Amino acid sequence: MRASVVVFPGSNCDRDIARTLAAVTGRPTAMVWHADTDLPESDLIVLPGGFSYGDYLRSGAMAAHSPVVRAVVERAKAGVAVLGVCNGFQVLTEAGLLPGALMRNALLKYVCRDVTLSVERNDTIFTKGYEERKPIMIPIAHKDGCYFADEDALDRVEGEGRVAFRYTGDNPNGSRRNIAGVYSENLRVLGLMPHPERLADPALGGTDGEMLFKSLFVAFNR
Amino acid sequence: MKARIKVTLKNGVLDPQGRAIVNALESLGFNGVKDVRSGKYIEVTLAETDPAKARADVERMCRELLSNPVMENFQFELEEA
Amino acid sequence: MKARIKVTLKNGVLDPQGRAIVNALESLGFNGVKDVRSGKYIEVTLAETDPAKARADVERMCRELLSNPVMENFQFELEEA
Amino acid sequence: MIAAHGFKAGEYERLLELLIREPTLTELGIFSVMWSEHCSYKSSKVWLKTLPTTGPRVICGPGENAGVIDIGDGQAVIFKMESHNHPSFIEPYQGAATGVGGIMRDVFTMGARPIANLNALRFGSPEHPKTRHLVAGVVAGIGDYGNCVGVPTVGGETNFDAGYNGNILVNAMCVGLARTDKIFYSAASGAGNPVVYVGSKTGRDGIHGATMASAEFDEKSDEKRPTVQVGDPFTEKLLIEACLELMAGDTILAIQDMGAAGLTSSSIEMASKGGSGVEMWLERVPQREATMTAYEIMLSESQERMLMVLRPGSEAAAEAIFRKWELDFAVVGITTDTGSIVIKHHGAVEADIPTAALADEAPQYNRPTAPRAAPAVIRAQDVPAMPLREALLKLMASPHLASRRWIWEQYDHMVMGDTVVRPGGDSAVVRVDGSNKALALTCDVTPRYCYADPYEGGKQAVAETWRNLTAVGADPIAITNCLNFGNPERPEIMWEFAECIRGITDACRALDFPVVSGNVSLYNETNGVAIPPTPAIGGVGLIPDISRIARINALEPDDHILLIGNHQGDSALELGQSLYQQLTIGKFYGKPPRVDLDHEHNAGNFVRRLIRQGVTRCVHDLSDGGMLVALAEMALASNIGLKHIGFSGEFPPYHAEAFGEDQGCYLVAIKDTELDAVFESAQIYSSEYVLTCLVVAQAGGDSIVIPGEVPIKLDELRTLHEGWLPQYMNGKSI
Ligand SMILES: Nc1ncnc2c1ncn2[C@@H]1O[C@H](COP(=O)(O)OP(=O)(O)O)[C@@H](O)[C@H]1O
Ligand SMILES: [Mg+2]
Repeated sequence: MRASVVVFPGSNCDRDIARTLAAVTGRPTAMVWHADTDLPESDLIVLPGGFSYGDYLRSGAMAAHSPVVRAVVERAKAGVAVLGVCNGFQVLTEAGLLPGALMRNALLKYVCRDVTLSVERNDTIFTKGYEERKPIMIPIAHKDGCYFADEDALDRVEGEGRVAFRYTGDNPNGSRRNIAGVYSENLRVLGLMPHPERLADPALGGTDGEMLFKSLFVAFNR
Repeated sequence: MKARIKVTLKNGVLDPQGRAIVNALESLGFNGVKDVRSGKYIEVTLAETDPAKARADVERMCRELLSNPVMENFQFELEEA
Repeated sequence: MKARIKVTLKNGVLDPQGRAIVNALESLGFNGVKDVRSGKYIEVTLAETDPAKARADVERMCRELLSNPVMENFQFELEEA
Repeated sequence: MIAAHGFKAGEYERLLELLIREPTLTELGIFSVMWSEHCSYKSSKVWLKTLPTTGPRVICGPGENAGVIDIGDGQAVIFKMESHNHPSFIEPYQGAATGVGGIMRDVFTMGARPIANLNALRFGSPEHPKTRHLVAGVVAGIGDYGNCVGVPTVGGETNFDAGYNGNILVNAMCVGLARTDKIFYSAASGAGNPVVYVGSKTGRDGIHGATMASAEFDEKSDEKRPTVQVGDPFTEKLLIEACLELMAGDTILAIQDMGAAGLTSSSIEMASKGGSGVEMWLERVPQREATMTAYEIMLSESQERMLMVLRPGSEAAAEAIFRKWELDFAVVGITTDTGSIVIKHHGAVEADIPTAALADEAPQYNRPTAPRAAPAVIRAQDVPAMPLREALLKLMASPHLASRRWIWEQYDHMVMGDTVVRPGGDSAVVRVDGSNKALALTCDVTPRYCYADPYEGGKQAVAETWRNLTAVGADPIAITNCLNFGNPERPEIMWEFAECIRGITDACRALDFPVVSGNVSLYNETNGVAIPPTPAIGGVGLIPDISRIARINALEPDDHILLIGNHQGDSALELGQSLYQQLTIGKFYGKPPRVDLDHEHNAGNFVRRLIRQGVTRCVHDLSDGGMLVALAEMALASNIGLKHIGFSGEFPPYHAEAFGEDQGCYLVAIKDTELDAVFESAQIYSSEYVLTCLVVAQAGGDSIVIPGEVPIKLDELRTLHEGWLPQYMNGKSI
């Protein structure tokens, strides 16, 4: 699997996720600087967590208009897999690749802790390795993670099977319908607030996040 | 010219910040606060001197960057800087 | 009554958000953006119907809660709700 | 005008002698900040010199931007702690945020990538009308800054005490990792090298208060008034990446962050340390406002700026890096061999001062001290007994001991992907990226002990730090400090300071725990009321193998909990300065518990050995609240009850045994199968050293069972312990 991680000024989980990807794939991860518009050939493009361009105005809003994201949108339309984690999810919604928006947490505070998620379907390239319905534990770390879309849009996303993960314990941020992650129509673009790369190493207290990367690895090495 | 832009949450979008302000005002002893809605205020100073062109530009700025149509509305006034 | 409140940074106070917006607007192809200052916009709906009393209340709300006097200014308009 | 610049008696005369003429306004401003307590350490220096600062691992002790410690494999840890007390009281969010930004710059200036932040916070009493607002602002400010920069905030400590009602303390610590062959210093030797300014533009932020009164400015003009310093963590993040990218090459001769007194102190420190001079052209300094004066540019405290001296000819390559990161870059001066700092603005000489006059010739005081009477020992029988169950529930829900989760969950404590032990235990453990090694990090001090007996309190702060590092299995290797005190011109305060230093020194010597960096914050008082003496200690420990560590939350059913330490020493029956004393009598008084440094060392080494041998994975030390509180904390963290607790005293009340704050003690969880072996090795050990080792509890069930009392359900205890801070912050409790 050839994976590329986009680095915006202000990205700060780029190294973490590149490290996890490298551990799973056994090959180095390409790092793509935000000013570059020619992305390397990739099976997977990752928009990492952090505070792209300072996350001023709205989280992800500035990055969504960067040249590299325009290029990512093109690739996504051509069917390339795209994963947005946390700030990456915010960027993908702002760029219109995923529906909805991520608003300030209901309790107005940043929150960093483990949450339990349900894997809503385990037949996508991102989730094939997960057991159906078995809750997984993954950390969140964000201030703007309250998933919002109007009722019609929510019905549509749910109806099309595009909810990827839901919070199963306390809803940590007020997200509508407990949504923690959503897919694009073709199920090849995934955005989620939790950080799977943060629990992908037994030394850090868990490995539930690792399966997401392993699933992708298997999908692209058939 | 100068544009004074207000970005507000659409009706029906929950506004926890507004809610928190209501509570804080109450605990400060302000009774009779019926509702608070929170938003953003942005002043953009433009080199453009033609009002029509400035208006079109600001409209586009609001649409493309300064507001998110999923949850926000915007309105603005223009004036000579 | 309804108060429309603008809270803005005092002159000279660093406004990293405003600066970031300038950069983003430029990269979107808007030339001629000379300056952006970012602030807050808050709408408060009051039960009070007496304009003078409402004005005094809102003034105090701004001073005590809605603005930070160390670095922000505020201004507001009142209207019938 | 001179008074407005804060000179003490005789200082202005000294300035005139050194300069041999009247200073310009800019010069007056420069002298004023360089000779301020903050920059010159004029009241504290004589005492700081007595601290032990050397050791086999010390690469660089105090005097540089931060301390540097060798951790083997060609790697170094660089760390420091600093106060941002006054700004945080004025504007809690920005004050705390810029405190975090400032300490990180001290660390990456030296070539280290910051890998962890900690913060030591002291607020006024919860009842005080300002406290809630200050807590909310400070925590949000620390969180937003560190979270955005992407450095995990992994620990700290938080106290509430009426002694801080008028002066809160915000002490931030940063720990970075560097290669031992890539450490950068601030001494700018040699002439003819370009002086380069990078980072943010200069505005009127935080200019020395004196400007407010200076004649040149119209007080009514909002335009010109100095403003609160605003931090921009996004720029800091870019600055870190850009500096580290430049540091990978070898073009930097000297580098210094612009902290307090910005361009003034950075340029003068670089020149005076390097024995050179510097000439600067202020019109080249990137500016946010059009009309800034030389005075303002030199004294501005705008954030996220650095000054460096480059190898001549390397400017273009360096500039390219900073442009890539969208940061300002400007050659603003040159090093000279004049030994003076010459400031020109549009050609006019605004200042010309020998750097020695500003640095070496700065005033130094050996201020008088006056001791307070020594407090009396408080025996157990002097303190009324309260049922243990009731006391435990109340203590665990009190502002002193209630969970700080509400704080640390607002901090990203996992970013960078190496946080092995998260906040909530004795020390955080952060892996050295790409290795099996880790650092243990903590900060500690017990201000009420320091007030009661500054010598013992100073000792205790160091010992508790050492103990918290030991409790996770680390070798404690070095400390930093942040010494927060009142007005040193009062002999009583100066005595507190001197005694705390004496205590710190003795403890550091006994525990092989050198001081490698630090910071002093004086004049923390309002209307003649000083804060309790608060020498915060930040400690770093080294863990050779992350598979051999201990945690507070690893208790398993049926584990025996051993108390290892000196619980039956002379303090075992005392309750002076304990939280229990305050709970039952309503105040703290008397002599605090004493630290026996030999014993501390021996008990700690024994516990660490058990962890390294893999005999235990669950350890917690005794501190505030004593043994019963420590047991309850371990049970709650592990989510397992204590089916049995035993006391060694012959008859009740066991209140001193349960809640006495004996020093040098640990709770260690041991499996049944290992118990005999542990006792045996304790016996052998105690033939050489004093060591108590006794079983005090056994894990199991979902309740804490205290003999003769109704069992306490863990869930009930958790609700109380976790509940207080969030409820207080919601305005639902005091
Ligand atoms: N301001 C803070 N920031 C981050 N963590 C904190 C803060 N205050 C307390 N903590 C964490 O809460 C836990 C309990 O703190 P404390 O009671 O001081 O521990 P100890 O008694 O072991 O020194 C520790 O893990 C500490 O790191
Ligand atoms: Mg401890």
